[in-house]
Amino acid sequence: MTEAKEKPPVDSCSLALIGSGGAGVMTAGQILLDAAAEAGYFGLMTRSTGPQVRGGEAAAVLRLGVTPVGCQDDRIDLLVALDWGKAEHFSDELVLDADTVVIADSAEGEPPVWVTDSGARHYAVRLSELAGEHSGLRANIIAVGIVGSLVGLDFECMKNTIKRRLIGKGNLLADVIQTGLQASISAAESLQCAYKLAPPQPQPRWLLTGNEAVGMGALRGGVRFCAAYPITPSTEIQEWLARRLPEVGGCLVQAEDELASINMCIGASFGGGPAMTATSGPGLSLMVEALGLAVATETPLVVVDVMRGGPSTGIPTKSEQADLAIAVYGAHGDAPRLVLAPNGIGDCVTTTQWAVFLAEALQCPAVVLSDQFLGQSRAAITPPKDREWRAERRIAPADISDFQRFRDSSDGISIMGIPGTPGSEYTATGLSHKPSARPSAISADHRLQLDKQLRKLEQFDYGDDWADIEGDGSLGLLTWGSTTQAAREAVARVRADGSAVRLVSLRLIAPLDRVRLARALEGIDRLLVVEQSHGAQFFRYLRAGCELPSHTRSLAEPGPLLLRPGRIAATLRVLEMEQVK
Amino acid sequence: MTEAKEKPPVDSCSLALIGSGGAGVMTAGQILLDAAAEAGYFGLMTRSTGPQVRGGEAAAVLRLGVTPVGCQDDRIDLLVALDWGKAEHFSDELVLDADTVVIADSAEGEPPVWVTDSGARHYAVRLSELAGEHSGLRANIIAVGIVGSLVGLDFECMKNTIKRRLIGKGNLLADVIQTGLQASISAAESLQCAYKLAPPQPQPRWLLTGNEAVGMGALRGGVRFCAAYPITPSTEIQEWLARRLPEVGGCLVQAEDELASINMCIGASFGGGPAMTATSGPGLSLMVEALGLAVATETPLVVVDVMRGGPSTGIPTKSEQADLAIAVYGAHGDAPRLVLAPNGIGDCVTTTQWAVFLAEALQCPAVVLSDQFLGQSRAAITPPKDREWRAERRIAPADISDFQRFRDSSDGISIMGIPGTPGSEYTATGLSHKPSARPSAISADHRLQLDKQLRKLEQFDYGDDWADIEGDGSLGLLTWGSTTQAAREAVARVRADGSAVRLVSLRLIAPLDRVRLARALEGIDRLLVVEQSHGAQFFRYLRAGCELPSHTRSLAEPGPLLLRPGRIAATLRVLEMEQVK
Amino acid sequence: MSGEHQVKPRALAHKDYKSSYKPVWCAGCGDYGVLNALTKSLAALEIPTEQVALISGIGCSSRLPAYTRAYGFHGVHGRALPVAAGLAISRPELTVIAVGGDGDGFSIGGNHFIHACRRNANFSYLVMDNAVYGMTKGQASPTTESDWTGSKLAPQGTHQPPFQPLEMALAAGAPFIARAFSNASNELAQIISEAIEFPGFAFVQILSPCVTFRPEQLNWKKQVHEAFSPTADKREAYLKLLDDDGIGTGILYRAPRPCFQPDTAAARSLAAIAADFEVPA
Amino acid sequence: MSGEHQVKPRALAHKDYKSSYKPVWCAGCGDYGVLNALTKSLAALEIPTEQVALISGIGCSSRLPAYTRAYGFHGVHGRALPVAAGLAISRPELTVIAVGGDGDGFSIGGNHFIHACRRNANFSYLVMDNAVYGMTKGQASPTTESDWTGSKLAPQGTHQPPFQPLEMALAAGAPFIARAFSNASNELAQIISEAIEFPGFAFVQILSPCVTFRPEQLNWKKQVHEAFSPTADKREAYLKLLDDDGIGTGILYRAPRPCFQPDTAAARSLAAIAADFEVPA
Ligand SMILES: Cc1ncc(C[n+]2csc(CCOP(=O)(O)OP(=O)(O)O)c2C)c(N)n1
Ligand SMILES: Cc1ncc(C[n+]2csc(CCOP(=O)(O)OP(=O)(O)O)c2C)c(N)n1
Ligand code: SF4
Ligand code: SF4
Ligand SMILES: [Mg+2]
Ligand SMILES: [Mg+2]
Repeated sequence: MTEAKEKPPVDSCSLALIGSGGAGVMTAGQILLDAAAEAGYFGLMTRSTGPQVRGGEAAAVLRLGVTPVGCQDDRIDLLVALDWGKAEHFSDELVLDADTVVIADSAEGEPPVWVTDSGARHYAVRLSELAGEHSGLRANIIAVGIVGSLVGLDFECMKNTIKRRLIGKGNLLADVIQTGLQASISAAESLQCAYKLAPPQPQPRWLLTGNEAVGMGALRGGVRFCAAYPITPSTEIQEWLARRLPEVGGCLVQAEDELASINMCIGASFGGGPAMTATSGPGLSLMVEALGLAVATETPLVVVDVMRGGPSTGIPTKSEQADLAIAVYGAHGDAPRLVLAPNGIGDCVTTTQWAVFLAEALQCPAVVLSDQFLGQSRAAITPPKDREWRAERRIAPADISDFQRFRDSSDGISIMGIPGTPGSEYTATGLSHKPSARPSAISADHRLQLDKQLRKLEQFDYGDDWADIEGDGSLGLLTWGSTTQAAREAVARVRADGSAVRLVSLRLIAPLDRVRLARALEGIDRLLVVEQSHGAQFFRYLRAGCELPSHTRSLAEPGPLLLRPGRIAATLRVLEMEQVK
Repeated sequence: MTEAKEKPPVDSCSLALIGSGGAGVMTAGQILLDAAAEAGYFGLMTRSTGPQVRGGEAAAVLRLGVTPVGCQDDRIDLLVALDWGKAEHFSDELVLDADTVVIADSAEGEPPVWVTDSGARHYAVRLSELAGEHSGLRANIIAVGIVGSLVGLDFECMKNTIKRRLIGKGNLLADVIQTGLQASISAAESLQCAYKLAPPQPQPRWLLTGNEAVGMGALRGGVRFCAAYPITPSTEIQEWLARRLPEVGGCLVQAEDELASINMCIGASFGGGPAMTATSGPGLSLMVEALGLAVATETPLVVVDVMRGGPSTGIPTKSEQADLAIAVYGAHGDAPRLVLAPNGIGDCVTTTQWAVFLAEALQCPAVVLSDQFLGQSRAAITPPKDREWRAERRIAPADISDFQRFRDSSDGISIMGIPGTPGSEYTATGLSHKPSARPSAISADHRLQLDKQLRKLEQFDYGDDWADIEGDGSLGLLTWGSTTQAAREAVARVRADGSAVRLVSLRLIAPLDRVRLARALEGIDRLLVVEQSHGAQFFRYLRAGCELPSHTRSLAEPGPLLLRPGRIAATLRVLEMEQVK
Repeated sequence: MSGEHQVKPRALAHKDYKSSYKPVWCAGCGDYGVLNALTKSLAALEIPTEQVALISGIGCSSRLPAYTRAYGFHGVHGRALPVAAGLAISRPELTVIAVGGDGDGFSIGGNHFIHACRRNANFSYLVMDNAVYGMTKGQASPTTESDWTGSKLAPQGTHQPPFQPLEMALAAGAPFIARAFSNASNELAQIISEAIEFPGFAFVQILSPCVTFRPEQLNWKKQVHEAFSPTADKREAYLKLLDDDGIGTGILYRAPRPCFQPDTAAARSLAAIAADFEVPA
Repeated sequence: MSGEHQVKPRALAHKDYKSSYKPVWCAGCGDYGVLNALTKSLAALEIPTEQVALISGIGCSSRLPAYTRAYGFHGVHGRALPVAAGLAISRPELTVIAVGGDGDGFSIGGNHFIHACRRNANFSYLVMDNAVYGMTKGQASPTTESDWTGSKLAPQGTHQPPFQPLEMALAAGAPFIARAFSNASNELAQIISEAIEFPGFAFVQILSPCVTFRPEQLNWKKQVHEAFSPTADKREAYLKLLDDDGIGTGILYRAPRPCFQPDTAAARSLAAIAADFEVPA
């Protein structure tokens, strides 16, 4: 015990709470995250459950830190099992080793083989017994107390968050919380555990999921209409917006299917109002015909795709980055569009806001590629700033003369007529058309519009937000979306070994900003392209559209296990050793 | 007159007949093509009409030749105007010059400016007057006689085909045809026209459109079920199959939409029978979710996409090659599939037959990319051979033991259980699954199936049909689909100038046979990639998946005007002059 | 989202609602009659062109919007209704009218049709029914008689009974259901006007002959007859439909119910909403 | 295309039709009752497992096929009916049964539903209706009551009247229409058997409580009541439905009509067909 207490405090620690459905591991995890945030830490919690709608095994995986936490670590420092139920389901997700501390309810008997084989140190603790001594308390709250005290969370913060989460939901009394927590802390005292966090640097924090963050970004950008059809793991965006849109004078319509939801958004946007829908892969597949319509009619529109494991129904509750190809190429014909990707939970706010702005400014659809990891993980983060981006469309004033809806201009952007405005009446059409919008099958007309639809996207100046670029050196890592978080940590580890590494994370996927990308890759002679897909979709997309350093390697893995920093760092180190031709 | 008659005969000539709706230019064109075929020539006829369903201006564009004719020429040798109606609509499609002979009804007055400006030689001929002298004949038949005699078609062949097409449809008498034709031929005698064809080499010929050819290929491959929803320009495939499938014990179902049609095909194929649907871009966009389902459930399926101008509704009656990206990449998640493309009308038979064979052998969907040009043009061709490809699936015998539907094997292909067979019952699912088909969210299971779905496609030996490779040299042209025809002619012209050129036309688009392609490109130091799309989709697809010679150029043009041999040849000649770095 | 632009009524004549584009329609197509009646109705209701939005899918009939001088959206096949719903719900002050064909509306668009009936957003829906796919050259549509062998895609007939648009609309919950004939211009204009003025989803099936692929429909001129007078009683409406010969005209059913209204809430600022995410310090 | 495999009837017990997979369903979910009744019915009808194909889309209910030992196809959301139609039309000797939920069948799959009723291919369709999207955690479905505020996606209710599955099926032309309750195992098995044996499209709405998101549906146990006895008279069926409380059970309508049969023709060889393309020499 004393031995452990003397170890230096850590900057971050990884916790997992597991148990059968109903054991309350998710609640415990949330309380720990809330308490850590209140104490001034950063943190991240991901949820892992079986295919059951209710019940089934569950794991709450947390990482708390003094500095921002963007991904889970390679391994678990501290595992708490409320029961061993079907814990083996998590054996490939939760990596344990000799440094792992395992705490299990003493009523539960021996840990399963994958736990003991790891060499982790195991403590049997009277979790349920202790809970029984405090009327109304359950073992999950005892676990909160023990874990909280082991990692050094402030007592008051724990008490407050438990109260906020639980009081009123049962007949739990504030006193019981106090005494139960105290008992847990005493129980923790006998445990050797070297994962006490360094003191926090209290700052304002937001606690939210990526799905909520997308909703917030949409509102900031100016979205006032959403039509959607439920689908895991995007439904929480829809649900958040259903509640919030009316508060800002907008509304959400639950559609009969995704064909309807995207076309409703097109209708609303044709009417002048920024519109968005949120879906996941199967829904996006159903939307590509309408995406092409939005391209051809130059109708602003945001489609958020919270990616899950594919193909087809795939793994609805797990993350993957394998919808990049359909986001970029989905729709028959030449149909260029914007594709953007947030690379962190806070960035879901920023990137969605930007997507709304860009879609409106460029009069075209923007696909935002979030994923299950970003969308359904909950994090304590530094509040993302409200950016200057507000939906602003080039629209016709009343009684404009010689209005031509699709007239070409130097930047390829035309003036849009909004129903209700006299003088700019026109009929938008998915047919090839003249600048006036009149249908035409003439080659020159067709070409003019295709040129304009592409040019307006390619000529626009996207500024510095097109990518996050960090560090310098001849070794490079190029990635996108949520994988950025693990990549950043991998890069930090390789840097800690003394190597210079540059990280480039693309926020603007399409159009590919070739010029800026070339500049960002200048001086890099070995490049690793990292992504979470089986088909190396990002790598191929880059190859198709730009020149990569000749010594470029692809690290592409499908889900459902997320790429972890250690794996990426190891690959980077191998690449560093490779001879450049 | 004598001057012209003394000119040497030509190997091919280009004709255009134009007139307002109802003037009968299409009938006249068909008769000329039929007669030429009967006389032993090769030929091609394309149709061009306005957006009207009936009526509106029309042009029949023909090319007749002693050797196979795959595309229209750069210019028109002989233009016949039954009237000048809205002929200027065809001014960008029909290129006239000083060598063009223009014949117009003398009742019609002066030709429009684009005709006179071209410097073409113009004859006013009493077409309608002559027709009036032969009861029941219309000016279009007089035009047939004049054109036929100018290009040297056999009198009997013309008479026979007119009879076959017209007798019984009105009250036209065989005698009238005889005398009318004779009068036309006399009228032709006074015209100077140097486009008499060299003698034909009579051989068996087929006369058909690419859409009919696709139908024939499907039957040969073994397709016995089709569900479809009408869409231009694919409907004729559906209509042909509706009539023919019952004759071979199969059937066609008209579905309520494309979501239904592809899923009906999946149902029929799950039941063991080779199934196909045919559509065009908008329909394909609606089908991508189900394509992914076919990938995940390993259900054989052929989807023929007869490409038209895009994006969105685009130009339904004109050709473009811009659905390549969605054919290859459409569907969320990693969903590899077969993509094939016929590169000529006869090849529509062959490639479709191959697609059925491959889909069945590899248990996956195959997308066949035809286009409006191939689909709706009618040609006289050498009959395409029946190939050895017959649908053959690896299926479970009755009472098989230890059946696992998705068990991996060295070639990645599993044994399929067919409903009705005892012992191989299983539930196919779009969820990630174990070899047994049981749903699973476990990483190893997911990965195994993704690996297998890709590997079975990449390891298969596609043999020599993956591409057509013609000629040798360090100058190369790489193309696909219908553009191959114009490319082949361009290559022939450049060769005639004394340059060695290699032509590679990919029939198997996906998976990309990197090894064979590298071999086919060996020794090429300048490569031109030619395609009919605005976004250079083929070029980008190639860049993404393989190494191209460092000096590679893209010639990519959108529709509706097709790339012509002259344009391609000119680009090739420029490329030949370029300095290779 | 609601209109910043003022409604400036200006007296327009019927022809002022037509654009200069020459329709691609065949001579004699019933859709000309619908265009006429619709513009008559708009003139009679004195709705300025800029306040009208005509939304369509794909088909001969779906070309109609561009032949007017109103705002129009000619979207993709089968999706006119969701586009119209999105517009009508977000811009309630506009006059939104969806138009299209029987294939567009009842075949590929069938799901949106039944859900639009149920949802009851405030717009009208005019279906030019010719019991055929005109634009794709003559295939059977849902309303085609089962024994029609004129289609190469179903050369032995459709093998299924025709779709009953009015009965489906009634079962699906549409509050305004009517049938009219394209040639009977004044009656049609009158019914269109009532549909436009009806608060909610108003569905009008318009018999509109396809002279090219269903020339026998020219007989409709002699056959159509008034059959319905509006009732708000569903039972009565069903009973009438059970005796329906498919070419009786009139307003079958009119039973106003509250239009679809999305959720409402007290206004909050974005800053207040963002504050929900803040961690108590 | 027709079956090369012989039907070998083997007497199987009810439980022999169940697979070894543990359902992902919540304890108490109504769908267990449907699985039970369906396997009972298959056993009673003595249909061998290999002759049965269960086709579904996506949802809790759509998981059912894998819990049986028959052939199954668990496709994508809303598309069970076309998959089933393709299979039933091409393999008429099989017993094809589509199963799924109210969201799958009436929301995203609504178009296929109405067209399946009309097409009348020979298969059955069992909809486990819980008036909610179970799998996606509790949103309103088409059959949800308009004032249900339990969904976060429509916190003030759906603002629209519920979809009436039986009425829609009747209007769309379904020849067999029934309603049953998942807990009434024997009655349900009996109705399923009648649906399977019915020659044509047989639609059964099965009230199947979602204990997790609609716990109040547990009351159905006390409330359901026999309401229908089969009629072949559409008028009578409509009149019954106009008085329907939504939880009356029984076979509402049974009016056999010829099943969908695709076109037929005299057999020709491929060579003869190819010869059509030949140019007379
Ligand atoms: C997704 C898609 N599928 C098919 C088509 C082809 N298509 C165009 S119009 C049409 C049917 C038109 O019929 P209807 O709606 O009755 O209109 P009409 O031409 O008879 O007025 C079809 C199938 C298409 N444009 N898009
Ligand atoms: C294209 C598509 N959209 C949405 C979803 C998400 N989704 C899965 S099941 C479901 C609804 C299920 O409801 P229901 O059919 O009533 O089945 P239940 O779970 O209630 O049995 C939805 C919307 C999906 N899988 N695919
Ligand atoms: S084809 Fe029929 S529906 Fe289309 S324009 Fe001609 S007459 Fe009208
Ligand atoms: S969520 Fe509802 S429908 Fe789904 S399994 Fe649970 S009880 Fe059944
Ligand atoms: Mg029609
Ligand atoms: Mg349900």
